[in-house]
Amino acid sequence: MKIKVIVTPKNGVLDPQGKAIQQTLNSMNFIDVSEVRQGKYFEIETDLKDEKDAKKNVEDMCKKLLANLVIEDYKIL
Amino acid sequence: MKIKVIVTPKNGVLDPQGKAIQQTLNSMNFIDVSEVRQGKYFEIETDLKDEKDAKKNVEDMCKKLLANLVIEDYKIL
Amino acid sequence: MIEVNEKIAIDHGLKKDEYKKICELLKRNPNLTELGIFSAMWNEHCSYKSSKKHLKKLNTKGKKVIQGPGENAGVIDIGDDDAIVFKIESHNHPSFIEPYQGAATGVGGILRDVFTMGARPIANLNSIHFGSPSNKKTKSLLRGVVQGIGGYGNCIGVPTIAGQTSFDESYNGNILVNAMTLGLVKKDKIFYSKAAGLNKPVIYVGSKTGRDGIHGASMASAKFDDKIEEKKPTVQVGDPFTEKLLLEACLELMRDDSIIAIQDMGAAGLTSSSVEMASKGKLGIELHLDKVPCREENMSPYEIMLSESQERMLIVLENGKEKKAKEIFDKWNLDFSVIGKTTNSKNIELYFDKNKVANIPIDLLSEEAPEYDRKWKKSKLPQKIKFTKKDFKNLKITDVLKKILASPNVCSKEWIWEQYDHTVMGDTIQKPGGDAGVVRVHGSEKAIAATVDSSASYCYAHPFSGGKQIVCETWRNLICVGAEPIAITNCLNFGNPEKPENMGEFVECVEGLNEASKYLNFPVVSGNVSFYNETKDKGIKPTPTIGGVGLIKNYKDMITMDLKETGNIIFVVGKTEGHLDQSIFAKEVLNEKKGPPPEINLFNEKNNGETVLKLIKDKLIRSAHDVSLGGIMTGIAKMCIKGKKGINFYKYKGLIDKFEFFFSEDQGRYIIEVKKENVDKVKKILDKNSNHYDLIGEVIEGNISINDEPTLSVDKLADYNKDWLNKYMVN
Amino acid sequence: MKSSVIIFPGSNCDRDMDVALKKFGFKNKMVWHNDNVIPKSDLVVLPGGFSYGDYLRCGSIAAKSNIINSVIEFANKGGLVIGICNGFQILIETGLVTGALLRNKYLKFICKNIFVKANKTHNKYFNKIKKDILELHIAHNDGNYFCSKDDLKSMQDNDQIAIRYCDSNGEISEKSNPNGSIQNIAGVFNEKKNILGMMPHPERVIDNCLSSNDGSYFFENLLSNMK
Ligand SMILES: Nc1ncnc2c1ncn2[C@@H]1O[C@H](COP(=O)(O)OP(=O)(O)O)[C@@H](O)[C@H]1O
Ligand SMILES: [Mg+2]
Repeated sequence: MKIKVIVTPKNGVLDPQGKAIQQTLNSMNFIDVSEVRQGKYFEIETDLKDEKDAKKNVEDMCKKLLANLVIEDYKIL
Repeated sequence: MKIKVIVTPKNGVLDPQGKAIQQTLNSMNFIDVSEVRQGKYFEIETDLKDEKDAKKNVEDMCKKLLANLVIEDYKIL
Repeated sequence: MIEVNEKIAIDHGLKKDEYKKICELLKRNPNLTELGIFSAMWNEHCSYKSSKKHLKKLNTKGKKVIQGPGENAGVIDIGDDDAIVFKIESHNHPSFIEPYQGAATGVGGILRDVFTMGARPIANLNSIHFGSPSNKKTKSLLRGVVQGIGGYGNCIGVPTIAGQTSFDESYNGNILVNAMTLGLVKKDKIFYSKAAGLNKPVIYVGSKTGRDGIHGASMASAKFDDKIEEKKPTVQVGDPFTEKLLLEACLELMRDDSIIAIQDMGAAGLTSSSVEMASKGKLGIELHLDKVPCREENMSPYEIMLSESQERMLIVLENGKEKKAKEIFDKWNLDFSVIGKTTNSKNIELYFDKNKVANIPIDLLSEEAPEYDRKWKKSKLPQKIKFTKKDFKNLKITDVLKKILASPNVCSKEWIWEQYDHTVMGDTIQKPGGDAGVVRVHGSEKAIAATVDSSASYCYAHPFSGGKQIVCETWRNLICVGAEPIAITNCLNFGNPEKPENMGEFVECVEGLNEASKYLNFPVVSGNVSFYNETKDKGIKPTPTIGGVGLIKNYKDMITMDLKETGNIIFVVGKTEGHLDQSIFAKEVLNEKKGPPPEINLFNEKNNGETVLKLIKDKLIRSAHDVSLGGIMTGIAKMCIKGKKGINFYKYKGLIDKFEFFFSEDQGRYIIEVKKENVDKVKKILDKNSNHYDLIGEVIEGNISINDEPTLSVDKLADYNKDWLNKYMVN
Repeated sequence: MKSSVIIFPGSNCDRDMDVALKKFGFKNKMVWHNDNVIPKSDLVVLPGGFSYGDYLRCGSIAAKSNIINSVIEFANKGGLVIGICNGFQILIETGLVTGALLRNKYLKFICKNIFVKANKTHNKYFNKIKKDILELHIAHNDGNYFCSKDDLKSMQDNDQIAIRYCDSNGEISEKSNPNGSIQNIAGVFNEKKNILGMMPHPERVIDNCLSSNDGSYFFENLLSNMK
């Protein structure tokens, strides 16, 4: 089973990559772009068969490794 | 309006990060994880009012900047 | 499996005749896997079929040469049982398609070539060439390439100590990315790729095999056309982290004598590595492809043999050493698999699921590979341009200098090399920005200097002179830091060898570089040829890149180019004749692109270089810089900028016009800074050795002052010099 | 004085640190990340490099390695722990020091000499160094220090800001900030100030023939405090 996760910088945490992308997009004439935030996306293939189990397990991975909760939030899709 | 995009390594393209994360998860006793692929996630805030326009615009951004189509695919959520 | 026919062979990049020859040699039609193997091995990139004839003539011998061309890299002796392993390699085509990964895997590949031989890499260099700055693609290609080179080298922890960057519209559709690595090894611990002994286990180590880069080697030798998009998915992705593990694991295994032969899997992956090891050992080899660790499902023998996945090595091991070797690779978390053995069949025999899937006599792949004597056209020396006073009438030296310092090919490349870790390993004593990078030989008094140079416009104007010139410039750059030049490596980037003009450029450049190499006793120990650098039938300017290596016996004797102290006297050693044709002044300021390149007088070149080196060793020189692009004025300005000092030029007394004096690019010249009290001593030595010299000025604070022109502040010049690239990359 | 340098897969300044520590008189041992115990030491160093290729987040995977538990234990007992560059990132990921290290402001790897002003109060790392402004060297992609306002305030109140980027005259300003770090922060202490995390590499500037010699003051001072 494949579980998908998104990790994003917390509100208020500086996001230099997002900011640079926004500026570049603006300079490329995408002038309507007012903000970009960049995060990470993971696809985790697990051998577990039960979706609830699998998601719980992935939540655990997020807390322990995939996200740094000081600066990031995660969301399991 | 906020448009969300996911950019992932193309199938078959080596994903060294995903590989390292998978190995680490395994060594942390998440033994049921058989593969991890890592991608990028973007939230793009645009001033456009029409969703269709906005998505079309973001698609253009993906092609021109956000994704490297040689090795990555993108998906607008 | 698909039945092989002529059309399929042609799709694999083989010529009709070549396919016919394969069938005749095999006495049957090859199957698809076999065809793939032939196409990879007979490809220009692996077989050197167009260049071999000419490369044979190269001067490759010398007292300090331990290993010349023919191995993974060249090796030179630097005394005390130490040796330096080095080589340069191109990754041009992949970098144009995907600049970050192309450049990164280029660095990864050359690093492997060096540590395969048992050497720990101690320095990286790069020579990168882009299209015109106004070309749409240039900026993003430059950014991607620089980040790729940095991304790989920084991560693996090898300092990038020098390089070269140029812009020319002939690279618009074909950028050049040449990467060079130097490694340090003990003389008796060098490893080679020649297999020996029967029934020795053949081991696969490193990353798993995927479908990356299948046909990369043929791509590297195919000209770009509109179909380029289709070829894109073959780009490989580099994993510098795994390479770092592979480096440490290999060096650990090399501490004892388990390894008989070792070869990295570079272009044409498992095919060329296995064939080369067997061929050198005059042995056969048997591989079981189902034992190859694969990353993707259902990979066919064809794909496994042709994959160019990175960070992999093939090793022939002593019997009985498998267990210990495996422990090392396990420790570093790398794949390890015994995939075959050496045999006495003299064939490469491949098995997959117990079926024999290929069987080719090794000779057919190596010795019998085609070798061509391509038609080539001799070039003519262009007519010299007659510049007159009128041409310079409205020019001011100060304006010209500003323009040249801020021109793309002369401006400071700090924006680039600040993104390269140039200090990791703690031994960098001269960072990028000088004439050559210098690293100490760890734990000793010795230091190694290295530089890369090329000069496409000189080579384009007259390949033979250009070829000579570039070897001499490399030589000078080493001397300027106080190093004794030892040997060179070369990366020959050219257009289509099937075109007589391009082939002629190649032949004559090689002749030129060979002549200089012989005269200066500066042998070629390794190298690489990159042909087919052309897009839509337009080739690049001929661009042989020379990487030079020199030795400084005591690192404390190294010097730099920044001016040191007020009151010192500036000499130019070597004669200024006023040759402006092909100079940056002629091109950028007078918009004159014709004419011959400056001549090389090898006698003067050697004599001037040797005397300057002696003066440095005698501690009579405070700073030195060779006169190159932009002539004396540009050279001095760079020395001023780096030293935050100025110069007061003496009233100019020569016969030639001052623009010719200041901006001509006559060869074999050095600018040196000498303490007043040593001026007579230096003059005496120069006189005794019959070196021509001029005293041209004196070091002062903060300004460049020329008699009849307004003075220029060095701080301002520094900004002009630095700003162009910064601004170009930001906007 | 005994020191230990931990080697993670992908560390690449481990040897440089070993050389520096020995040069200034430490008896240094190299410790493999998979080991469970640190040999008896007065100082533990997490060196620079790209542990696990900087994949996921810099330092995040190394922070899960076997040896880290003993590093934490050692630190909690008051042992001196230094994390340089990637080592600093690892300290952050283990939570031994506060904050985060984000991608450099201009998204470029930066390798150059910089100047820092050190906090000399109540710590063994910089206290007796005579020079006010040190010329050190940075080489990193992700050194843009960030923390919450509250954390910043409490660190300031407790003198936990170890070094800040400045210019050659000691001026701390936006212009002398190479990577966008909040308050020009280049290094921080934990509360007890036995742990130091910093981006600059003192081990690369320990000889006049290198780009600076100011790293020598750092090691000499540290050693003098340990005797
Ligand atoms: N791509 C690069 N990588 C590293 N260093 C570079 C690069 N390009 C230029 N440099 C450095 O910039 C300086 C100027 O280069 P160049 O103009 O070619 O010097 P020179 O004329 O003395 O040969 C050299 O010190 C060189 O090492
Ligand atoms: Mg030079």
